[in-house]
Amino acid sequence: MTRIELTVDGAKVVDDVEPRLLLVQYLREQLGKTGTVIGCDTASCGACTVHLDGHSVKSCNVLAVQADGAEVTTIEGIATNGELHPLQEAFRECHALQCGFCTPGMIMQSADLLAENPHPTEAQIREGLEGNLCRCTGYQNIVRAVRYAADATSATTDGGAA
Amino acid sequence: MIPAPFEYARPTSVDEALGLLAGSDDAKVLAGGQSLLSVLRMRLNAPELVVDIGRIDALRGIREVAGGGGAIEIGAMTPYHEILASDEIRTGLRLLHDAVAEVGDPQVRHRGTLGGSLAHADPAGDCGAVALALGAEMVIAGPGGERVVPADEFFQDLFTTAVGEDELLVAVRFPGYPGWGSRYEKFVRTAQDWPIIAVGACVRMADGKTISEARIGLTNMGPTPLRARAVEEALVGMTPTAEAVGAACAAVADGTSPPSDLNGDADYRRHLATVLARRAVLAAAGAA
Amino acid sequence: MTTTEEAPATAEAAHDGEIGRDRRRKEDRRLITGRTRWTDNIAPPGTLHLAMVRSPYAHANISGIDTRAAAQSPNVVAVLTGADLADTQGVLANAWPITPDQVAPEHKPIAVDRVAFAGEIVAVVVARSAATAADAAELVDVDYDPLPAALDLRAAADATPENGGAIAHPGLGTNNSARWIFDSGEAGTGGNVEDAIAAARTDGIVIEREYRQQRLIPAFMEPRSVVVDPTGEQITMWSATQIPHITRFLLAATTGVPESKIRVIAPDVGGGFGGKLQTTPEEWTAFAVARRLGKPVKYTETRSESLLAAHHGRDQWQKLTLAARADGTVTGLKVELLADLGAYVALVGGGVPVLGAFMYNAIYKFPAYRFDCRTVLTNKTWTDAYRGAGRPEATFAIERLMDELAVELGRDPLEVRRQNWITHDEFPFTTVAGLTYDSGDYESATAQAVDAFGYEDLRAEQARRRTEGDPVQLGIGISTFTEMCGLAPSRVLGSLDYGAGGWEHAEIRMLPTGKVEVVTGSSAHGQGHETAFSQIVADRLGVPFEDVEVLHGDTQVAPRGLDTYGSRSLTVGGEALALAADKVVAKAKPWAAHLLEASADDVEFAHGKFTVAGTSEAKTIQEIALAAFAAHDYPEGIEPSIDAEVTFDPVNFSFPHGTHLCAVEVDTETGAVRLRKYVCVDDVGTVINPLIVAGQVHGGLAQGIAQALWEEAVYDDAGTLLTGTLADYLVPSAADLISFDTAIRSTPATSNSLGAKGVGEAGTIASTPAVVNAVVDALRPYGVHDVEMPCTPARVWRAIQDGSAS
Amino acid sequence: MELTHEFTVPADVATTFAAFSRVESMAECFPGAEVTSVDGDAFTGSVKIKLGPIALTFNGEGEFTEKELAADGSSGRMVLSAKGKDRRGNGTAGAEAVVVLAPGGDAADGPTTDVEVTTDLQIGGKVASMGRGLVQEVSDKMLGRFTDCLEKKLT
Repeated sequence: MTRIELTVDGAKVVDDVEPRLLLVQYLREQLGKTGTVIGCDTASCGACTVHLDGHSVKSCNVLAVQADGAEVTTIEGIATNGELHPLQEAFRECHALQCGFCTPGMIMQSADLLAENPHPTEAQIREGLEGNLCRCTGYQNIVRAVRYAADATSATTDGGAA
Repeated sequence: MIPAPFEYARPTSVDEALGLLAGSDDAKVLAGGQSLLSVLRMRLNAPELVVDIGRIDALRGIREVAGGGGAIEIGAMTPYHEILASDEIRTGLRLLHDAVAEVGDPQVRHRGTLGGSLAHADPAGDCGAVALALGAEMVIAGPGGERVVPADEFFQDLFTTAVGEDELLVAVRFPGYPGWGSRYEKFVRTAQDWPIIAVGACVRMADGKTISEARIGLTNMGPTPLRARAVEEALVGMTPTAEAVGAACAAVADGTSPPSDLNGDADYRRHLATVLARRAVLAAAGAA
Repeated sequence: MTTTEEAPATAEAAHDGEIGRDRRRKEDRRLITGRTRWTDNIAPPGTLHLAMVRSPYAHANISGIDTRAAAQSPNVVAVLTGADLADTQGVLANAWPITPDQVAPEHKPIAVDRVAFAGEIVAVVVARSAATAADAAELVDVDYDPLPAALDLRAAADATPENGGAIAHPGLGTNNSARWIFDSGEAGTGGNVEDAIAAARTDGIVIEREYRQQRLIPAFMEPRSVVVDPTGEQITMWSATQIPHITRFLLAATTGVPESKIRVIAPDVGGGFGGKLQTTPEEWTAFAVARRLGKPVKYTETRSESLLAAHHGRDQWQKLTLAARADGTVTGLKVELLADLGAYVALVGGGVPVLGAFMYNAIYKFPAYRFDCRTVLTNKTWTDAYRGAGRPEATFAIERLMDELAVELGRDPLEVRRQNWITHDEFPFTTVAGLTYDSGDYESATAQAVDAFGYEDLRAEQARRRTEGDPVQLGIGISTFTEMCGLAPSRVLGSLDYGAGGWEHAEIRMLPTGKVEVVTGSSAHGQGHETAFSQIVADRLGVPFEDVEVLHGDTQVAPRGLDTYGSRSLTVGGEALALAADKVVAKAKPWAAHLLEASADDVEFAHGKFTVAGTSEAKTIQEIALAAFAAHDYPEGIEPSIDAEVTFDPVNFSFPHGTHLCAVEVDTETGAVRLRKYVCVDDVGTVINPLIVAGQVHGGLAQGIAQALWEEAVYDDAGTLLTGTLADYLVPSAADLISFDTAIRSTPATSNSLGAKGVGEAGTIASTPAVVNAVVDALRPYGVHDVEMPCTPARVWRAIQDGSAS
Repeated sequence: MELTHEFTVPADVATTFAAFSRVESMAECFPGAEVTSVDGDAFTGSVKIKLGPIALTFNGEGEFTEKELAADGSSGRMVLSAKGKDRRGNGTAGAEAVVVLAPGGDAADGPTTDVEVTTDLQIGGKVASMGRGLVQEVSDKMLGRFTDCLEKKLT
């Protein structure tokens, strides 16, 4: 067992974990953060995407011990003060999900994408989501949702609301 | 699926890491983990000890080599996304930048590292051919201190490099290529898939008209990354027309032994190499 | 910024009607915030975890299983083999024996003496955590004596013990499971196809082709998971399934536990596409282990296990003969089909080709047709429904053939289709396969698609590229389609020996607060039932959309149902709900008349209100619900409730159709295929929620295009699945696809009062042939007339080399 | 999969045959192989395959099912069958190696023998299900090292 201390969705947590435990398993099984899901075993599908120190990672491809000291944000931690994250809002508005299993990872990766490039083109959105698989939507409305969120965010920023 | 149990150590210095490696006969070095963890999860390996070198600060960073004539040293544990964000690399080592941009997907590029990828030595990895083409030097630390191995001697076989079991790749040095043009041509079936093959080309033009020097690396055309030296030589002095470059590149697959798999057989790969090499060289020459 | 709650609609807004409205989905609130209930999130206290030991061999006798080391490892509770569970593990049923003499091996959830495919379960480890179960599973030592494996479909079909071919189940003596024939001459629905072919050979055109429908893997995003809790009076199973009701029935039927003692819950289910239309060895094993140990157990498969052992789809060889007159009028089609069942006859696996049998004539009115199919057992993963099930294969065949006919005639492929299709004034039209298409308008849909596509401009660009010898060639692919949706008429299913009916059940409970609880037997896994069904009920009852709560996916909450597959939810389940709503209104009417002191004949219902003609007197349906709850004052002779239940069984299938146009760019130097443009116009009848319909089309297109270009389950010559991870089984990402131009038209179906036709499979069915037609079209100048699916760059390049050489 | 390796050793067929037809000599040439017991032409043992990220240990058994040397030393043939399984249950391996010896051209310092080793290898289970057909590459690599070693035995 190895002692780890990290911040998950804003809360400090301390645990003893087996070194082999994957970050996603730690989130789900020990912290009950079941919003983050496991879709594959080869880091292909991106369903488990979370933010680790501000960058998107596939949490099935990171050991919990590697996240020691880090700040982790999951789909359960991106809404603020009861208000949805603009991407959560956009995914619903644009019908960017059907079964919803890929959605947490898709939203977390989209958030990373917009953080690096607030005004992406369609091609940039598609490339930015190349590591996330969805079997339901054909991606069309996901791409639309990311643009919608980008537009909504820039409208807010341009309006000086922030 | 969870990996089989292992002991875990997280050294904070290269010496500490080397000590751990020396003390175990079944240790595996964990760099960014983007290839290793899948293998451990599938239980195709179950080492006794995993040495996580992710917290050795000395292994991270991009710096100019003092007195190196524009040479750049990249710490082995520098993640891809930091390489991509570096202006120095984008302007000075464009080929590396472009190849790194093609690795995996954004999440993988946040965790994956240059050194981890080179030490893993997957023939389909994007960085090997580029390191070879750019004449990189690998800095390897071991019980006897550091040694420097040129890329030509680094890749020894499938998944096998000059890094011994008790050694660590600590940095990669790239000579500067001011004024060269480059292009990394990667051919995939789906965006995040491994390349069927890829060709990295780097070209220097004399007076903007003829090729004065060329360096070409091949990805997944054999058990190791390869350099297409005969084509490089044939290109020298050539005016880069499609016909001339195409004729020179027709021999690019000579002497290679590409794999056959579900994505295509060896003959198809040999053919693809000629097409991609032509395109890469023409683009590199145009951009020079 | 708004919250997740939909702003309550005003009464007026509700009156605008809910049908055809772009409602945001109710389901999304939980799915976008991670407050979901996937089966793998569920763990009753004390849950034990299962790991499956699976065969690495495609075919082998089991000569011994040593479980001692595994049983002794820490935190392991039990290690059980098929023999250990012999009397309690039950069997997996085939619910659709397509012929009375169908040959089918018995399918035990855990193999006992012999394994018949790589991935078959041979033992189960029960431990206190999933990790320790996985550790111990590695210690189970199984001795196998490998047997010859039947792997190649065509070879397996011809194998006999006498000719030394490998037999998938040696005890059966043959790999041929069933032969099923439809002949229009014999059925009286058309002429004799051999006559048509003979006539065409002397004075017309005969096109003969063989097409392979490669093996696909549904690859739903949520790996399958099952939790069984045997504590308490009932045994509760949570499972990532499309079919909780059918599962409960079959568990009871095969294990002897009374149905009333079994509760099956499908919580949030992460996609299915037919892949979760199965009763699985894993479910049966978990059920047996939980009963044996008296403890809750859980099994969640890894992705590699899912790709290996969850049922696969397609895998057919089609031998086709099309006869036409010299003027291009099609006179007959003969289909000889081999369908690979894999190692066992899955739940409805044997029937998949039969579902296609009625669709080979598609939208065309040719007069003679014969379909002759053999289903074949092999030592590979069993196959069953995958999005479209039978109908994509049929559509692919006829739409590829129509292109080939056009080439033979030297005419535009659109023209040849126009010449042969059923025109809108010919509906209802009884086809050569014996189905009666109730409605449709192929001309208008096609005209709209052609217009949106810019067909002429793209043809001009294609001609230019050809003339210039551009290394990147343009190809244009066309596919029309129709399908039979809404499985469905129970009598028809019975005539096909299907093991269940096709009805669906619905219940509406009018709560005293004025809210409405809706219960449906159709259990969703991503389709948006909660939203679409709320719209239907809100529309019929005139209540706010937000006030409708849809309950489903739990046999205790929704005891009657036949689940979700075959684009049946809306046309059957939705219609049941609409009729239940009508019944609520009918039951409420005497209450309204009574409370309004009017004659029932003078009471009218609209927009949620009962009014008396010519007065301002009114009672809302919510007021009547409260009155019925109180039951203080109501007419004699009726029950104090306006709740209603309906079991609906349609009289016919529904027949959505559409025209799809695809342009691809093919790099002739590398073989790379790039999607350039995709336009489709689908007629799905009445649209309840356009947003959901568009989403279904997009997703269907992606899956159909993926069959054309990327996906294939590949086995090596020993029966090992080589595409065993998502790094090798290539599911496309956003970066591989383009934005599609989709449009919807509506000629209402006549088989249900909603006019709905179904949309779940449309995109998948039409897109595969559209893309392959486009690829082949691009390469015609190189002498290419076919490229096997998936059209990988290597195959495309090889086709160019071979074509140019010939 | 069938993998073929050819080489020439500087010894006559009979000498080569004698050198190759012992279990021990075969085993010590196979990378990572360890023979735990020998009973005539049959043996049990393990093979540890370690290549880059992958490390698997196969336990198994094998035997020479054929050993024929022409009386005049003009040809030799032996068939070695082996099967094993990964100790973690992740893979199975079955191999039949046919070694054919034929006189080669005489070199300056004496006779040579041309050796052809054709191995029919079946790898099953999880190992074979992942990774771009890398199993074939890895197998070819291991057998290459094996035949290189055999070649050197007589050099």
